[in-house]
Amino acid sequence: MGYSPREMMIIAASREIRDGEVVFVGMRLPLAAFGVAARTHAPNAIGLFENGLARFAPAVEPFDTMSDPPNIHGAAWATGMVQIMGRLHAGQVDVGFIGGAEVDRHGNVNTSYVGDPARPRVKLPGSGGAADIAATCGRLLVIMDHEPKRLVERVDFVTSPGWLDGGESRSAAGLDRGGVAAIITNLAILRPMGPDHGMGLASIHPGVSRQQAIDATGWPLAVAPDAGETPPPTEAELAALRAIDPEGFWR
Amino acid sequence: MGYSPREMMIIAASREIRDGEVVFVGMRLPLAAFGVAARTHAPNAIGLFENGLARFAPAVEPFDTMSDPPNIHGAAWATGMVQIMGRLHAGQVDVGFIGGAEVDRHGNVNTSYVGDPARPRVKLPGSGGAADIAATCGRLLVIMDHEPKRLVERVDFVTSPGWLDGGESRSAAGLDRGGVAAIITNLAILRPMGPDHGMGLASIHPGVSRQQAIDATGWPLAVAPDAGETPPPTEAELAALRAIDPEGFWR
Amino acid sequence: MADKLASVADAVAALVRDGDSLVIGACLEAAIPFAAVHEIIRQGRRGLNAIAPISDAATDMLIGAGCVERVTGAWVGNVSGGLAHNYRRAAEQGLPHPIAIEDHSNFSLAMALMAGANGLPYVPVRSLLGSDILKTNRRLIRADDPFSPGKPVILVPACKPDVAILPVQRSDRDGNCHFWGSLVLVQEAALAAERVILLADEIVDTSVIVSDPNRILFPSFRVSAVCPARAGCHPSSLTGVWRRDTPFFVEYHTRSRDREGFLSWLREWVFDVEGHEAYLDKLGDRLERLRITGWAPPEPVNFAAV
Amino acid sequence: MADKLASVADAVAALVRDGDSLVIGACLEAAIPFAAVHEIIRQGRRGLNAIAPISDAATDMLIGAGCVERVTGAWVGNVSGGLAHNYRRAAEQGLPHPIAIEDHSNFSLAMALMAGANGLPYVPVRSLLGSDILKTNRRLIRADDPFSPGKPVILVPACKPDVAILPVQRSDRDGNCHFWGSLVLVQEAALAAERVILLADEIVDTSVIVSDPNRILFPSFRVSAVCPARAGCHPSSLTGVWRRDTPFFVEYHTRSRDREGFLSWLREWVFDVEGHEAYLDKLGDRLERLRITGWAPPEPVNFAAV
Repeated sequence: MGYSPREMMIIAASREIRDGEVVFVGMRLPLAAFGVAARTHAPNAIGLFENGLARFAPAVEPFDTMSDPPNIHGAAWATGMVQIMGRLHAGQVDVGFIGGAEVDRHGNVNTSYVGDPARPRVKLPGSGGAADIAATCGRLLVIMDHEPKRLVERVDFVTSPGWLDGGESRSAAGLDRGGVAAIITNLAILRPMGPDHGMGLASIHPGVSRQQAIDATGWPLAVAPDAGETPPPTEAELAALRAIDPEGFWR
Repeated sequence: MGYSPREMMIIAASREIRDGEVVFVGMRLPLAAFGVAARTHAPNAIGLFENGLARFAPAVEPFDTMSDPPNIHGAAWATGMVQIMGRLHAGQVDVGFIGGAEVDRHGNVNTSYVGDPARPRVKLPGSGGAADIAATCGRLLVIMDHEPKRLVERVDFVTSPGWLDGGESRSAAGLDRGGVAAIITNLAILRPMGPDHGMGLASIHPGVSRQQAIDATGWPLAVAPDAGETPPPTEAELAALRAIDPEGFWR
Repeated sequence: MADKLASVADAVAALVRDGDSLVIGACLEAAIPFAAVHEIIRQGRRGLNAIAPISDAATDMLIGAGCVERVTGAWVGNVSGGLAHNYRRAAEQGLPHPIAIEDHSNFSLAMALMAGANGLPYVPVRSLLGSDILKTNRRLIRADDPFSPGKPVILVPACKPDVAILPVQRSDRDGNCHFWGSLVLVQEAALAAERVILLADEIVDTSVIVSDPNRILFPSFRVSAVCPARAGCHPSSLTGVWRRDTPFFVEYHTRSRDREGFLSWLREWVFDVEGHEAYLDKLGDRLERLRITGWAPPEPVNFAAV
Repeated sequence: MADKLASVADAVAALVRDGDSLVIGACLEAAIPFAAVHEIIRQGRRGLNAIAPISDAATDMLIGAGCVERVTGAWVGNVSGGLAHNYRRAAEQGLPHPIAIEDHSNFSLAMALMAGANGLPYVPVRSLLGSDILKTNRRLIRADDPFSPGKPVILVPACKPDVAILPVQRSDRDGNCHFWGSLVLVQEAALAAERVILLADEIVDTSVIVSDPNRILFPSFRVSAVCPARAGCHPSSLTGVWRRDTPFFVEYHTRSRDREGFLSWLREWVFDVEGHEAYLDKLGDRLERLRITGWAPPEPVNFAAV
C-alpha cells in the first residue's frame, strides 16, 4: 500500500506513544498520530487537549478546532484549562506534542517572534500551551516539516524550552524533568545524542537519503551509529490512519 | 407575640444583613438569621456555604448538615470549596457569621485550643472556614451566648482575627479590610467603639438590664452613648423565623 | 431577584470603558462573543487591554479596528487561517498603531486568572523556566522557592480584568446561567472580572438553572448584565447549539490579508450593520444551517432532597 | 480499558500503607468513605497523616483506633455531636497515643490541595494573617509580596497526599466516574493524590459516564482502584442516593465519650464485622429507610456532535 511522506511522519509519531500513556495532543498532525496509536498499539492511551478535554480516541465526526462539538461529545473529561494544564504542571503527562515555526539543534522551539521581539520581522501567534508542554511533560515530541529555514542552528526566541544550550543547561534552568525526545519530520527522526543533547539523525524514512536530511537541516547533523531506516507503515497503521482521515487530507 | 432570647438573637442578627448582600452563612443560628433576612428585608441576599454551595434562601426540608441533600437541591450554585472560599478571599463577600467557644474584647475568636496548644486543656475542632471569614469578609458578625467564660478579656488562641490588639493592629497585620462589626448575643449587641475598636454595648435586648450584660461580659464593658433597646421582633420577623423553624427549635 | 436584561449595545455602552482590560470570551475557539466585539468596534472603544487565552479572530478584529493598546495573551491568531494579519501589522509595522504585547503561556495565563478569581496576589509556577517569555513579559518575577532552597520559581501576578464578556447557552434574567462543553477559563474569568456581561443564547426561567446547580460555573452576583443574543458567538461554536462557521473565518482571514481588505470586511460586517439582530438577518439561512440538530442529553442524575 | 475493580479490603491492603498521608473523603459532612475507614482500622494501619477538610467522625475513629500519628486539618469534630472525643483524648491526654496537629483553615487547606493538584510548590494567601494558626503550623511561611512591597503574605506549601479515598455515586470499572452535589475538595484531592481509591455506589457502563463529561471531576488515569461499595459512605449522605443517618452519628458520639465506650462501639461496628457486606447486613432495614426516593433530575443539556 502506498503512503505519503506526511503519512509516514504521522505514523512515526504515533509509535512514540506507549500504551496506557497520558498524551498531550493538539490538532492536526499530533491528533492524527494519537488516533493511529489509539487504534493500533496504544488502545489505553488517553489524549488531553488544552481547552479542557480528555479523550480515549479522536472523534469520528469531522471537526475543525478542538473546541468543536464533535470533540466534546463522548469526551473522557470536559473541564477547564486549569485542570488540564495542571496535569502537565503536576508531572502527570507522559508525552506531549508540539509544532512550531522553528526548532533548533537543541530542540528549542519558537512560536513567538522572528527577529527582534521589540519590532519583529514576523509576529507568530505565541506559546499557547507549547511552553508548558515543553517545560513539564515527560517526553517532548516536536513534529515539523523538514526544511533548513525551520530546523535552524538557534531559534530567534525560545518559546518552548528543549535542551536549551545543551548539556546540563536544562536542569540548571530549574526544569527537573522532560526534554525533547524526538523531532519527527517528513524526512527523518532526530533524537538527542550524547551528553550535549544535540539533536542528531536517528532514523531516516524510506526513500529519503541521508544527504537529503543533512541538507535540509540548518545545523551540522550528526548521525547516530545505529541510525537506520524508519520502518515503513504497516498495513494496520495505514488502515488506522485512513479510518480517521477518510478524505485523505494527509495523503 | 412572645419570643425567646434565642429568637431575639437570630432576628437581631438577621437585621445585620442588607438586601442584595453576599452572606457567608453556616449552620444553625447564622442560617436561621439568613433565612429571616431572606424572607423579610433582604430578599436579594445570597448565602454561601463553605462546602461549595450558594442559596437564595434556606431549604424548606429539614436537614442536619450543610451537605445534606435538601441544602443541595435547588441551590443557586453547587461547586467546590476553592470557588466558595475564593469569593471570600477575593473580597467578594459582604458579611460573614461565625460562632465560637470564646470571643474577646477586640472581637478575636477562639475555636482551636483552651490552654497551651502543646498540651491543651480542651482541644476544640479548629477553624473550619472561620479564620478565613474573619480575615477576608467585609463585615464580621460573631454570634454567641452571652456568658463570662465565653466573652473573655483575651482569648487563649486567636483562631479568627477580630481587631487583634485594637487600634491599628489589624491593618498592621496585613488585613486591609473587614473586622468585627458586631457581637450578637442572647442579651445584647456589642459593637467596636472608638479608635481602639474595643467591643462595647450598643444595644440591649428587651427585658435585659445593662447590669446583666455587664456582669455577663469578661471585660469592663463600655456603653455607647446612644445605646438603647434592641427593637423587639416584628410580627413579620417572627413569622419568618417560625416558618423556617416549624418545630420550634429556637423557641 | 434583579433583572439585568440589556441589549448588547446598551451593555457595552454602560460597562465597557476606554482603557479597560477585557476578556472577550474565555473558551479558546468556542463561545466567543462576536456580537459584543462588533459593538465595541462600532462604539469606538480605545486603549483596551485584550486578555486572550485565545479568542481567535475576535482579538485580531479589535486590533485592526484600533481598539486595542495592549494584548495579554498566550496565543493570538486566526485558528482556521493561520497568522492573524491585523495582529502582525500592529506588531510588525505599528498599523493602525503600535500595541504592547504581554506574552504568556496557557498555564501562566490560566494561573493569573485563577489568582485573580481567588484573591491570590500571585502564583508560583515552574513552567516558563527556560523560556524567553521571561524576557518579553517583565511582569513575571523569577524567585527562589522558599520551600525548596535553590529551586527557582516564576511568580505570575494575578490578572483581574475590568470586564469579561461571556456567551452562555442559557441564563435567567438575573444571570443565573448554565455553561457546558469545554470550560477553558470561563469560570476563572467570571470570578476574576470586575464586571461580567453575559450573552445568553436563550433566556430561561430560574427553575431551569437551579435544577442543576453543578452546571452553574459562577453565581449571578458576579453578573452585571444579561444580553439576550441568539448566536451572539457566530461564527464560533457553542456546545449543543451552534456549529462553527469555518468558511466565515476563512473569508475573514483571506479578506484581512491587507488593510484595505480588512476595512472593507469591517464595513460590510460591522459598521454597515446596525446591531446583532441586523447581523443575524444578514446571515439569513446560513445561520440555521449551523444549528446543531442532534440530541445527545446526558444520563440524568438525581438532586432530590429526600 | 483497564479493569480496576477490587474489594474495599483488597484495595486498602494494596494501596494504603503505614505512614501514608490520607484524604478520607474530601466532601466535609457528605461522601465519607466509612467502609474504607473500617477496613483501615481492621487491617491495623499505623502512623497515618489524616488530612481532613472535615471528615466528621471518620477522623475521630481512626485516631481512637490508634491509626493516626498526625492530623492535617481545618476542623475535626463530630458534626452532629460536637467535640470529637478521641481527638480530644489524643490531643489533651495522649490517648491512645499523642498526635501531631497541623492546623489549617478551610482556605489554606483548599489551597494546599489545589497546589498539590496542579504542581504549584506553594500558594500565597492573605487569609491567616493575624491568626495564631501561624504559631502552631510551622510549615506556613510569612513573606513579603514582591508585587506589593510592604504587604505580607502567608505561603501555604502544596499538599500531595499519598492516598485519597473518595466515594462517588457511579463509576465504570476503570474509574471513569460521576460525582455531583457539593464538590468541596473532591477534584483537588483526586488530582493531588499519588493513589486514588474510589468507593462506587454503583458500577455503570462507560457510556453512562461519557454521556456527561462535565460531570467527571477527574480522569480515570488518576484512579488506582474501583471498589463496588453500595452505601460505603454510611452513615454520611451521598447526593441523590443516601440521606444522612444522624442517629448513628449521635450514638457514636455518645458511646465514644469515654474510651471504654469507644472500644465497645469499635468492636461492635468494626472488629466484629467481617467486611462491608456484613456491615450492610447488620444495618438491615435501617439502610433502606435512608434511601432517597425522590427524583429530581436536571433540565437536560445537549452534547450532540452535529
